[in-house]
Amino acid sequence: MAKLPLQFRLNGSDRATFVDPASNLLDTLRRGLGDFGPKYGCGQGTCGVCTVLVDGEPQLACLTLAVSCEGRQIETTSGMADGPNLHPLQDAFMDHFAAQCGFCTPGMLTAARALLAKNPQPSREEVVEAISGNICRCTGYEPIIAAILAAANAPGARRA
Amino acid sequence: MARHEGRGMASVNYPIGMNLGGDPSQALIHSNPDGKFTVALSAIDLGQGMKQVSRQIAAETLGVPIEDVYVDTADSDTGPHDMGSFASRGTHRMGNAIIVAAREARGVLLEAAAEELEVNAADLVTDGRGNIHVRGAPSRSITVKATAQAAQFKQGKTIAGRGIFLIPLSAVDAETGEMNPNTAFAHACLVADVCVDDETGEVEVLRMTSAYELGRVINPRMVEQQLVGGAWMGISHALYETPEPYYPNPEHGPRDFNEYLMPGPGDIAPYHVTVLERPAPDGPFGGKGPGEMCANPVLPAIANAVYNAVGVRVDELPITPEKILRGLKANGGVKPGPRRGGPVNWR
Amino acid sequence: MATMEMRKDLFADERDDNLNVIGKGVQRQDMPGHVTARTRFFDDHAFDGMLHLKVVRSPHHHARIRAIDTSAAERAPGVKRVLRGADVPVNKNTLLSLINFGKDDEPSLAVSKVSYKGEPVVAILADSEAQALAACKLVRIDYDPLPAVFDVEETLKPGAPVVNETYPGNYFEYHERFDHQKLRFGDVERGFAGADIVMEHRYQMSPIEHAPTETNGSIAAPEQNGRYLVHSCAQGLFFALGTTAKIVDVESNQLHFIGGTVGGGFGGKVDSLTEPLAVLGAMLTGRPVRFVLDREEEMLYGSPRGAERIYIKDGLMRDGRIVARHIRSYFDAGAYTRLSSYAAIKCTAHVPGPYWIPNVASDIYVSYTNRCPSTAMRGFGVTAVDFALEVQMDRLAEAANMDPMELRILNAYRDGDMKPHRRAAKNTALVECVQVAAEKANWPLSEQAKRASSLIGGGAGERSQIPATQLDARGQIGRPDSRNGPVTQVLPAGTSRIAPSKQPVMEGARDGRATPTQVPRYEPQRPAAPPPPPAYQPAPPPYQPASSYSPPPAPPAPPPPVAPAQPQHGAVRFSSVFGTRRR
Amino acid sequence: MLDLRTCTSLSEAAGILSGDRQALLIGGGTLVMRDVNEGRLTEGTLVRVTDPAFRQMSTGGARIELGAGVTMAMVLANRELAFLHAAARAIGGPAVRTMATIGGNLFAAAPYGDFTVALLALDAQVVLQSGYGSGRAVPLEDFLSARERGGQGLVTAVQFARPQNPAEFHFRKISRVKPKGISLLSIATHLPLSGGRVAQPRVAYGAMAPTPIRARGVERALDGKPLDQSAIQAAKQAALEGCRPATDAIASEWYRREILPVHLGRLLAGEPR
Repeated sequence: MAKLPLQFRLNGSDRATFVDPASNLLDTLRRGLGDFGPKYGCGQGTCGVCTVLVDGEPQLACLTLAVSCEGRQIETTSGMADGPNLHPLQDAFMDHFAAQCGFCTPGMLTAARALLAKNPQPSREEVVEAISGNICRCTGYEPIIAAILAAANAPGARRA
Repeated sequence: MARHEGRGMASVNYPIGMNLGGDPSQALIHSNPDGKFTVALSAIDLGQGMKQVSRQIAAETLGVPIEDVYVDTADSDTGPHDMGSFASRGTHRMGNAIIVAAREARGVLLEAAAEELEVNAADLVTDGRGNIHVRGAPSRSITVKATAQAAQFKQGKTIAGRGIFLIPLSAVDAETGEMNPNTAFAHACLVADVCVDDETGEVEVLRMTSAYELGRVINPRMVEQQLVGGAWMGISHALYETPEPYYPNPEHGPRDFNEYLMPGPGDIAPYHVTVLERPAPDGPFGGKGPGEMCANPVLPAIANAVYNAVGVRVDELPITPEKILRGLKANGGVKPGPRRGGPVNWR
Repeated sequence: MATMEMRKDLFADERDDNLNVIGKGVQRQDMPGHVTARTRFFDDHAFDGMLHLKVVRSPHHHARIRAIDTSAAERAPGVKRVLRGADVPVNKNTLLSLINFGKDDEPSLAVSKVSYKGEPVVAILADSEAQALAACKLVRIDYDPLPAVFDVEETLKPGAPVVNETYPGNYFEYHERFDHQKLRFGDVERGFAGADIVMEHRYQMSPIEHAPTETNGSIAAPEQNGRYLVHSCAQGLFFALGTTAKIVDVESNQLHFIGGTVGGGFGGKVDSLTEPLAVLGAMLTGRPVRFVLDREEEMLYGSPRGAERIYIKDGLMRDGRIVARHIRSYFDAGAYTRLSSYAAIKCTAHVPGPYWIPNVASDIYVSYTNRCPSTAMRGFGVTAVDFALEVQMDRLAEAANMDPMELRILNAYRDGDMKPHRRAAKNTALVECVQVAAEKANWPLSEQAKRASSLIGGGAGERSQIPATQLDARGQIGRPDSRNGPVTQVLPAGTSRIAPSKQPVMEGARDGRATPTQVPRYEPQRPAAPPPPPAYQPAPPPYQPASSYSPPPAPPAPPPPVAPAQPQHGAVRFSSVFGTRRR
Repeated sequence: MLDLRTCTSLSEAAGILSGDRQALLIGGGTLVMRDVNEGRLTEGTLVRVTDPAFRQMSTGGARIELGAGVTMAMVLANRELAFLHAAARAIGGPAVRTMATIGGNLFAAAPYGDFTVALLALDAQVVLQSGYGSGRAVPLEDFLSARERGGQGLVTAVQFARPQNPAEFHFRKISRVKPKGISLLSIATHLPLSGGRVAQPRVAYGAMAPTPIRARGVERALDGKPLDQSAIQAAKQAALEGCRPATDAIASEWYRREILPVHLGRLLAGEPR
């Protein structure tokens, strides 16, 4: 089966690659383009560790047909910091010790980023809803929720 | 519909390190010419914080700032042998090995500084901020960086250390079970407040209150991570989880995180932990290891709280709503136990 | 909603809190990598020409393999190699063979029979995951289903299907003598006879999956000089290296394992589930090989925390004292041993929980059943028995008409108490934990319970003694009829058969001193200038001593006695603890 | 290996699907890509539709039409569909909702398919297109009962009447895990009141049978009655009519049967779950 050409913007840069027709976005990002930020956790859409933003909306890269991303804007945690300056969510995750093994962290940050972009002052309930598709097996979620609530009050939190 | 509150408790201890010993850990530490230290290990960080625990123990023992220590783990070409991260052995076993290695490196460091300052090494102390000075005379000092440079380029000394920690393997007696199992134990007591729906059998954990004795706390933020995350796992084990929902019938196993039940971020119970520190005589700075035990008291405390709430004993984990509902039907309804105490003393 | 406080006042005289960075909530070394997604896990490595390995698993719980036909799979697009059991150099292993514990009983790829649903039979290596998955469907395996057994007690009965031919009785063999591990301390039967109340209950824990967000996996790649690089998620790097070296039959220095950064483990990454086949694949193809379990495999075949069935029989006095406890427990190992044999020992050492009881016995079995082999998990050997013990304690409190907290304090072990495995307790703190939890939960305690201490009353009188103990020869290997045998011998009070543990070995320090707590001291007088902030300044820690207690002034604690120098330099050798190892 | 066809028109897609038994429509990907990732789907053609009509929403009038490619997130962003927000929010987490489509939900096996339960209680019609012909509307209930047989053509849209009083429409999903868990069961009720009495009620369940089903016994028990204690009691009595719940990893058949009347009663009485 011939591979298909694919171009999109990844974290602000134009990228191009070739994919198998049924390839998912996760494999394309990780093994095609070398962005190891999104993780493989299930391939089923049940864990959220591959969450990325597609045109600003959260999507699960493992269930996203790669070719459906032609011409679109993909953002991952790898591109979240502005040079050496961390995103307020990244700062808040550090301050609140909101990561242990760190495997769910990229997906959590992306889910939180999608929330704050639309809802800069979320309630606790809204934060809980925003991360409800993301599994964390280490922290019991509490420090993650606290970090997102704290980041919402920090300047620059809406920075996409 | 009726919801019934109940309260239960449990107290436990937990052994630290592989049960019979025989589980060595090694550490190698060396300085670069600028007085920055690398700790080479084969320990594993699964999220429990092995790298940072190792870094703090090394920095404390070396007497240098934490930023001047980097833990490099795990590469079998550079990191010496370690049994691994399990059995609550990381902090205890590896921590001790790091202390031994760091003491050796510190010894060379102080000798090199003594040579530069023309004093006796025994009279030198570190200030933990990158300086070495004569005891009681902070002005007669040299930086760790200058010392390391002198050691490397002038004196020809290796500021390095090696360490192993091993509790020798014990045998077990076949007939009595006599053995030398563990040298350190951590302790805990936990109170769970629950609410049980008598029509659906659903349990809501309202709050939990606990006290943990963990020996010396190496890093309180990381202890909090373990205890809070572990309590969540305890609730999960108590009420939700199993890959064989109808054990020992092996059918209907879950295939994903939708079918494998665990509490979501909307199921979190407020939790208060008090930490006690009774140092372990052979632990690194008295440290034990909170990683494994933090789920254990939650399971029976919740089971006992469910019994206190509605009078149903569920002796088979997990305590599913179905098992409670079947128990209520068998009992002919709710049989609440005595009220225990008042509102908790924390917010 | 989660808060933590430190009670620095308790045991303050046993600690020197004048430390520089120990006890400080400084930022984790790995946190900046985690929040920037720069942390590299085993799968975050790119290799050119990497092959993907998938295994064909048994659809049966128990079946004889009559024939395996891989010809169609070998011809499928992208397939570079198909592995069968015969390709594995040492196709039988048990994890703890590295410490001489137990017999090799588990193949990497099943050859003549499968003993659990999901057991790997054939491995496919292909250019892409999709091609490997497609080729798996082309493998034809002819099975002859066998009767299966799933219950930990049924499997021990005569006539049960043999799950694991290495252990034909369906139990792990202890000391080449018994079908279980014994603990005997005092005389439980006399204890029960003298008790006011005797009660026995059955408890059970179903299996539990570790469910780390990162599934098990590894990447193996040919390195220079005939070596193989392995990116591994193992919880024990050298454990995985040693296991792999044995199975693929290479010297350990031909393997270069890199790991140490793992996306959650909880015990589920000690089994070396993927490394041996990944390395074998790399050896046979000369290409990098990636073998990662998918989530369904991880959930169903990634080895769970094993189930346990526990019977506890207690003798209780009306005043709340427990005078005898007997525990009979069955670990569900699944089809192969893995680490269950060790859990039973750990469980035996844990009996009877953190309490002093004058008469204690336990019989801990490891049963083989036709399910996925179980392994270690957070609290291994203890979690289930703690559940059983503490629910039983709740029942005892009710039977004695006593508050559950008071019952715990009354029976709690204290410094100096003799444990059933015949070692004295030290450094205990159960009483204080109960007191503090009760206070914070506003659970009233009697004045007597509030005054209790782990430092007081332990080891008094008989509490420090090894009692006369009844022995038996019940449960001999191959003789289920002997499970109800008589007492064979009474061991006199004070008898000890196992040499006390040697001091820890801490070879390496230049002065040869084994003094772990002798650490550098800091000048008590600190300069006025504040220290420079650490690279990552954490939020102000919320830890304050409880306000209701004013911590006593902290006198500088005297340094602990210096242990004599240990002359051991690598003289320690592993020896067989139990049973034999037949390779 | 799998091939991919991208179709710019619905009729092109419908034509491929009716001409090729190995062709399969991929919508949001939440069902199909999982089968690809796990190796259940290794041969055939994935058909992808980029026709804007597939994602069209007509929500202003009394008759609502939603393209089969409309996502749960699109429903949640539409204020005119507020009465469906509880059902849309019941599907996955935010990332799944960006992807999951109404059309895909019609094919989700129990215990999934909660949005379809809401549509069933709204008496929705499914617009199907076979080959290159024009679409035909069939009742959702008929579509679901024929679902297992397959071959009904391409689902292009769903249609339903807006409830005259959105407050008379309720959806509730019962999960073990909060806020996102799969269904123990779900219930949707549309109970129009006329002169203080329930008139032509529609009640539907999820996870109480292999597909979402209507609760005809409950509908009969409530029809023409004031929504009072005795009607609710009668509804609970009739709650299990037609139910064939499965035992699965979440709950046993016994448990689902036990709690369905409880949760139905609570919903009807306006009590929290």
